[in-house]
Amino acid sequence: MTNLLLLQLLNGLQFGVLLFLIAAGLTLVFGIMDFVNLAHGVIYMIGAYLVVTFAGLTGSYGLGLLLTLPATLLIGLVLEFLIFRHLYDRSHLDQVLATFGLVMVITEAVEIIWGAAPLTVSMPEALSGSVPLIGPLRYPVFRLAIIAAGLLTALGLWLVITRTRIGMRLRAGASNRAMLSALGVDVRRLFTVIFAFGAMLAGFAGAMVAPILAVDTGMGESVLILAFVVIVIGGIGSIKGAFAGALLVGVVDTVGRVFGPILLKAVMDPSAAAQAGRTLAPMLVYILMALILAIRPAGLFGQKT
Amino acid sequence: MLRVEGLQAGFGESLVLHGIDLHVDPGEVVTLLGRNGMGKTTTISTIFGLLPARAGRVSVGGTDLTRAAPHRRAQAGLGLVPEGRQIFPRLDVRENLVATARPGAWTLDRVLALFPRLGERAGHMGHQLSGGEQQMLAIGRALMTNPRLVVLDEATEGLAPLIRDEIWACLAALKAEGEAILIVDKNVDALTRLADRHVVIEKGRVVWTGSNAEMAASDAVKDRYLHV
Amino acid sequence: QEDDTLKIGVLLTLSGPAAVLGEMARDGFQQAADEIGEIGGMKTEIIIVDDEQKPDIAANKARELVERDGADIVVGPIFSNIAGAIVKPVTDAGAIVISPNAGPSNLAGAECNKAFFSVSYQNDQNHEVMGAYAKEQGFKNVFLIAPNYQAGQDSLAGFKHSYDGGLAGEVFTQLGQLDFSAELAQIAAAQPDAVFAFMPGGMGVNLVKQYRQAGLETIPFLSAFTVDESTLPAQQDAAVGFFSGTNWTPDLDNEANKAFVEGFEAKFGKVPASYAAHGYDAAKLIDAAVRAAGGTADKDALIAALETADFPSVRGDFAFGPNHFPVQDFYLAEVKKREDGQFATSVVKAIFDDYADTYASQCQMK
Amino acid sequence: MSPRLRNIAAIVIFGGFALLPLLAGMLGESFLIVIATRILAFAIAALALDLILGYGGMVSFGHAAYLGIGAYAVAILQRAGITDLGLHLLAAIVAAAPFALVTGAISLRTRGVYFIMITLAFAQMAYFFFVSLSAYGGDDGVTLAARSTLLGEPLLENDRVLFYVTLGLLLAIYLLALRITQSRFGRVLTGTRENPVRMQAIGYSPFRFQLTAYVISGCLAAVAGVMLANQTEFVSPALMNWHRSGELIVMVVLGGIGNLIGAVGGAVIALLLEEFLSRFSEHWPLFFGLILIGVVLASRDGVSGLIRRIGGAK
Amino acid sequence: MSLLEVQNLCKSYGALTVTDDVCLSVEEGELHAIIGPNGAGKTTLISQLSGQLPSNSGKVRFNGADITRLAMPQRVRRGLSRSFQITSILPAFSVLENVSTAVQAREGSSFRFFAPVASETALNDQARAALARVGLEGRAEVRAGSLSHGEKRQLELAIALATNPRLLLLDEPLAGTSGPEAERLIRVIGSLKGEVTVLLIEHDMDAVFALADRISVLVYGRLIATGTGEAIRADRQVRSAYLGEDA
Ligand SMILES: Nc1ncnc2c1ncn2[C@@H]1O[C@H](COP(=O)(O)OP(=O)(O)OP(=O)(O)O)[C@@H](O)[C@H]1O
Ligand SMILES: Nc1ncnc2c1ncn2[C@@H]1O[C@H](COP(=O)(O)OP(=O)(O)OP(=O)(O)O)[C@@H](O)[C@H]1O
Ligand SMILES: [Mg+2]
Ligand SMILES: [Mg+2]
Repeated sequence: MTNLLLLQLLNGLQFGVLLFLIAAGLTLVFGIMDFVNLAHGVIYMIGAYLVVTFAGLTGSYGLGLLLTLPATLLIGLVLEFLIFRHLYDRSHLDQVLATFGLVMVITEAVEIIWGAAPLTVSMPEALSGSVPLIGPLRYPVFRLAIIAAGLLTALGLWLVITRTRIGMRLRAGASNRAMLSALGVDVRRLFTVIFAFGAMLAGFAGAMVAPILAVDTGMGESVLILAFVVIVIGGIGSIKGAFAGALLVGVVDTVGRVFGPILLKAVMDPSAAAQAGRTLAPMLVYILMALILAIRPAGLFGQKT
Repeated sequence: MLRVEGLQAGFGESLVLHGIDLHVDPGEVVTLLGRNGMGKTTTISTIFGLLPARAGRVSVGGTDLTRAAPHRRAQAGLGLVPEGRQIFPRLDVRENLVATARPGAWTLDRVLALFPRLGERAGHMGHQLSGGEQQMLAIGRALMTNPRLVVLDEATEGLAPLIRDEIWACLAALKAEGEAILIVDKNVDALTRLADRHVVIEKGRVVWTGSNAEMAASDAVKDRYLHV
Repeated sequence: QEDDTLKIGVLLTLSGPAAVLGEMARDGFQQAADEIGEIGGMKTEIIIVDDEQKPDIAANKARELVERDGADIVVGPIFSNIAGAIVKPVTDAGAIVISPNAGPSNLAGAECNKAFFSVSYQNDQNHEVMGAYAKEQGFKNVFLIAPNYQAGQDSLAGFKHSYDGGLAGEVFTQLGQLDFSAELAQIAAAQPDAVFAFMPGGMGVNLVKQYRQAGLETIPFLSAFTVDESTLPAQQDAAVGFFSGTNWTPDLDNEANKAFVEGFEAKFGKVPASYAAHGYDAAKLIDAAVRAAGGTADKDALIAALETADFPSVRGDFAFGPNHFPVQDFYLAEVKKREDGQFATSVVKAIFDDYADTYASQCQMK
Repeated sequence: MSPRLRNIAAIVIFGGFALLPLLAGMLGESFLIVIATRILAFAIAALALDLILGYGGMVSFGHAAYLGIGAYAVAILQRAGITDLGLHLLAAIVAAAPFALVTGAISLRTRGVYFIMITLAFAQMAYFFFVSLSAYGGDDGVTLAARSTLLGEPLLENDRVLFYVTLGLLLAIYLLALRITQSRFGRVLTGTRENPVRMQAIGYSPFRFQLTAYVISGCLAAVAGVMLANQTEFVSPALMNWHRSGELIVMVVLGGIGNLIGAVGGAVIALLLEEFLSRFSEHWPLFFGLILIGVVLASRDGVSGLIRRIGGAK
Repeated sequence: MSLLEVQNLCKSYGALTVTDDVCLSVEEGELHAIIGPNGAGKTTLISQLSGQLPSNSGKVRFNGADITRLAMPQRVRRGLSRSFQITSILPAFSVLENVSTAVQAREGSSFRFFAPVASETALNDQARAALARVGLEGRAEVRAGSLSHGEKRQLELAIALATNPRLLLLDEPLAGTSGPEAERLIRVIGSLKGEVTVLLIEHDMDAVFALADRISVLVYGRLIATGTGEAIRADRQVRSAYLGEDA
């Protein structure tokens, strides 16, 4: 039982890191540049599709990943140039409308290009086994790699945002673009670069999860809401918050759906507990978010401005 | 240094500036005077490219920048202390100062020496500062871009008398170092001590311009346009 | 409405992640239609519509097909909840529904409808196949897993209907869940004799890949709608050796099936799934029935002709029960890698012979 | 939008709808009425959303929940043998109000994107509740035995009657909402959107006003749910999927926020586009998306903004 | 009994104590000024008095009643209003609507859903009167967000006046106004004497000495002196902390 709990905690951690990987780019663009980008999810999806294609062409997942990064960066640049740059000083709702449209366009385009059937890419040999943990329980190596990638991304982002001048300028530009440019910063270029970088992060996340998840046209959308939940729980604009939020969601979701019914059984009869558990399980994440926001209206690490 | 010719600008349908001409020579201190709502801030916004010019020309050091992006103008040597402070609320005090700094005589240490109060608040977020502290921060931030011409729009608003005196002293020192200054302020007395020339605008037009001496001599000007 | 034209509306999910199922059914139907030419010897007009997998939109599109476009027959849908939304408006308006996949229990039982035919199965049947297989193997503790929605609950009920051994666990996951590591850890801890999963679409791809990555492949994986030709291109090697309960596989040995599978693979470059087989059968069924009814789209005559189901099904034996659901054989199938490198399900053995669903007795056809 | 332009737009839209059955009759396209009824029902929901979104600055990403509550009110009452439309509407409102009151009271502790997400959370809870409601088909939903009755008669079975009843409701709700936004209450609501601290500093407690508006909006959206259930004759949780909530926001923003008639127009345009494009191409979302992007890039205020610009008015 | 009595009021942010054990009383009818260096805690004090910020400890009594726990709107309804140092208006409303919204707040129920408010002449007349008082009558129909900075400052005062307070807390009302406008506002504030009690924060010393009956000096969160203008001007501590020697 404790073994299982430990393992589930590890699973929760891993799922949380996975969510963070996806939410990282979103925090960057939304939390810090103050731009609501619903298309983040589809760029993540493109990353997954591209790695499938590139891995197929090169015969190696690693090479595929290396090609996917610049490709999604490029896609980010193009989208920024064509659409996003015209929307930075618009209301959030305008951004929602435009990026909602973009989601439709990209999803449909992906379906036209790659077809509707889910695709797959096999993971690199070296990372495909599993390591023994405790008792009969084992843990897949690739998931350890995801945890590592997520932690590195978190650390890197946190350093960039809080410790570099680029990070400062970004945060400054989010609240007052005009002032920042009047002080001599080329805000447009800054935003372009960061936006493309955010797209690359999304693409990276997509490429990283492609070996363990189905690559299909629904993958971006299902993850987008979760990613938003994560950054809202953590507090918008805080990398630390996004990280904490992701882990919290990962653990609560994973551990809660396994141990929740067990706990419920302690307080009600088994069939009612099973029913209640089934009803509550999908709500868990939302209940968590509602609770946190009810108590801390600006998320865990958010600041009220 | 800065030359503005026939500048027109406005918001939406309404034209606020109807052709402003002014210039600031290197090392010169020029004031922009006028009552509330006459277009001083609008003039400054247009000089910085934050508002598009509908007609006229803005040039810095001989280069025409009328159509240039704001950051190009700042890089050409303009530094802004905007009306209403506009510090970056989500950056702390130190970050506010260094985020846009450019190398030169003004360093973080020098600004903190000028405003010790900021040093005491160095780790605080911009939005946590008191009104006056924000004002100091806005001035310090502009200085740290090491401009050749500082433009101050009501930079002493909300400052305690002691600090205000320090600012005047500091501006005098800047002037002595050969820095050019364009300034909007309501303390006409202090301005007359500092400035070389004055430009008075009314309803978006320059209605009077003259040297400090001419201004001092002409009570009529003060009376008519400034009610001092 | 001109009487010499047969209008067939095809209402399937053609967008979103589940589009692959709709496309399969559409392609199968289209293939048969192309082979036949004039269906039932009548001038044929086929109108293909996307239901977006949204019941209310589907209801509108269905009415549009019948009331505006004058469809005599609507072939569709894929999903049961959409069947719930469209059957009443379509049949009220005087047209016939032929489902290439959805077979909800209410339409098989209490709410059976003269103008509704299922050419596929009743939803529970594939699960019952696996239950029966588990029982036959003498499994003592099976771990059940399905998404938490109506079809998921029905599937586990279906499995338990024919399985009477113990359960190592029964888990309902979230609809659209991505990561199954928590459930896989439970399975690893429980060490069951076998796992039974109902995990359609992308969820199934995730489960199967992660199942193998977690090193659980030594535990037999029984399933329905989880490993089939719509998901295998994504699951590939991960699914090889996994079992599935089904009424059809591409290698079913009969003439009609051979012709269908070869034709399909040649035309679309992929292995057909059962949705395609049902779509194909639907067209053949309509063709035979219209001919039998004497080349008219007259509703009553057509229903009578449909009931006889006198057409060469890719499943060999095929007949309708009194509730207009098929009576057919069911098989245990296993995923294999074919010699040409494609992945497909393959019959291991028959489990049920001429099997009718359990709801038929509740049907009082009016 | 200037009052004059708004009135013109309202007359064009409502007049157009009123004449639609005539036109449909002439074209022999009686099916148009069915589509139009659906559009009208969504327009009611969009209007309800605009009341709090455009005027109160409260972006609810959970309004589909109220559609669902309204629709399920019909399904549940019908099964209990109550078929009257009036009672269905009443039940929808009575059910929506406490849900809005409780979730609104909690949600209003937050602002901005946090508000968006917490309303989504509550809507998702409602969604999953109905998904697990096996008695009403769970995820599969239920088919209605018949449409609601009016004055004890099955008048709504006639598509035209249903259409005109829905149109009447929309018009009534539009006029009601218009009055609300121009009233004392509306002014406080709008003021709070602009600057809540300032409103408190002149003596208002914004919370009560925002919550009242939120409840009103929820109830109106539930009315839309009742009409939608009648139009489709089918009720399922899919109606309250977060996608729907998003589509409602899209309708409002597309039409232009904060002028009510924009929301109605947005619903009309979005649904017509979908209807038209999907007939013209299987890849219609591609074109739909491009049009949305185009509108945003061309105008700051959705289609209202475009019209204003073309009309040259202020 | 004083109109406002402040007892041992404290506010701190973490380790930073911003107002420290402040005791102060304001008499009915007087114009009481608070001066002090930047960051002394003046705005914070006003926010505590108006109920915008909760206090860590201490008491506020207004008109005999303890209002320490009341929220801002309730205090306003009892007659305690404030203006903001950093302009706070309703930018999308017209200037007139800004002020008449404030009139509406004290005029009774705002839960009226049907009657169009724009045509309530009683509200508009009172609003126009307040605008006329600060000299903005000519700008009544302009969108408040498009006023110049100085004009917004005038509007800020008009809104506060329109709530018809017994005690008005003014946070740097003159900041940003110049020349004739400033003179006018000084006159307006002076004319309030006898009508409304005023607690004024201002860095414009000419105005403070011209207007105030009594002056309190706040330095680093502590009140170091209270007295008449002359006494304060003479106070050595005040001169070195705030005024400078040549004041
Ligand atoms: N954003 C805006 N939109 C529309 N009109 C504006 C806007 N900002 C300023 N104005 C108008 O432009 C005119 C000039 O304003 P400006 O801010 O330049 O005046 P100013 O001289 O700086 O006054 P002050 O001393 O009060 O700061 C004013 O009439 C004002 O109403
Ligand atoms: N939210 C906060 N968090 C931390 N410190 C704060 C916060 N708000 C204010 N402070 C600090 O409290 C001190 C007092 O601020 P306050 O605004 O009351 O000063 P003030 O006396 O009004 O100054 P000024 O004359 O410059 O307006 C300042 O040093 C400020 O940095
Ligand atoms: Mg100005
Ligand atoms: Mg202050």
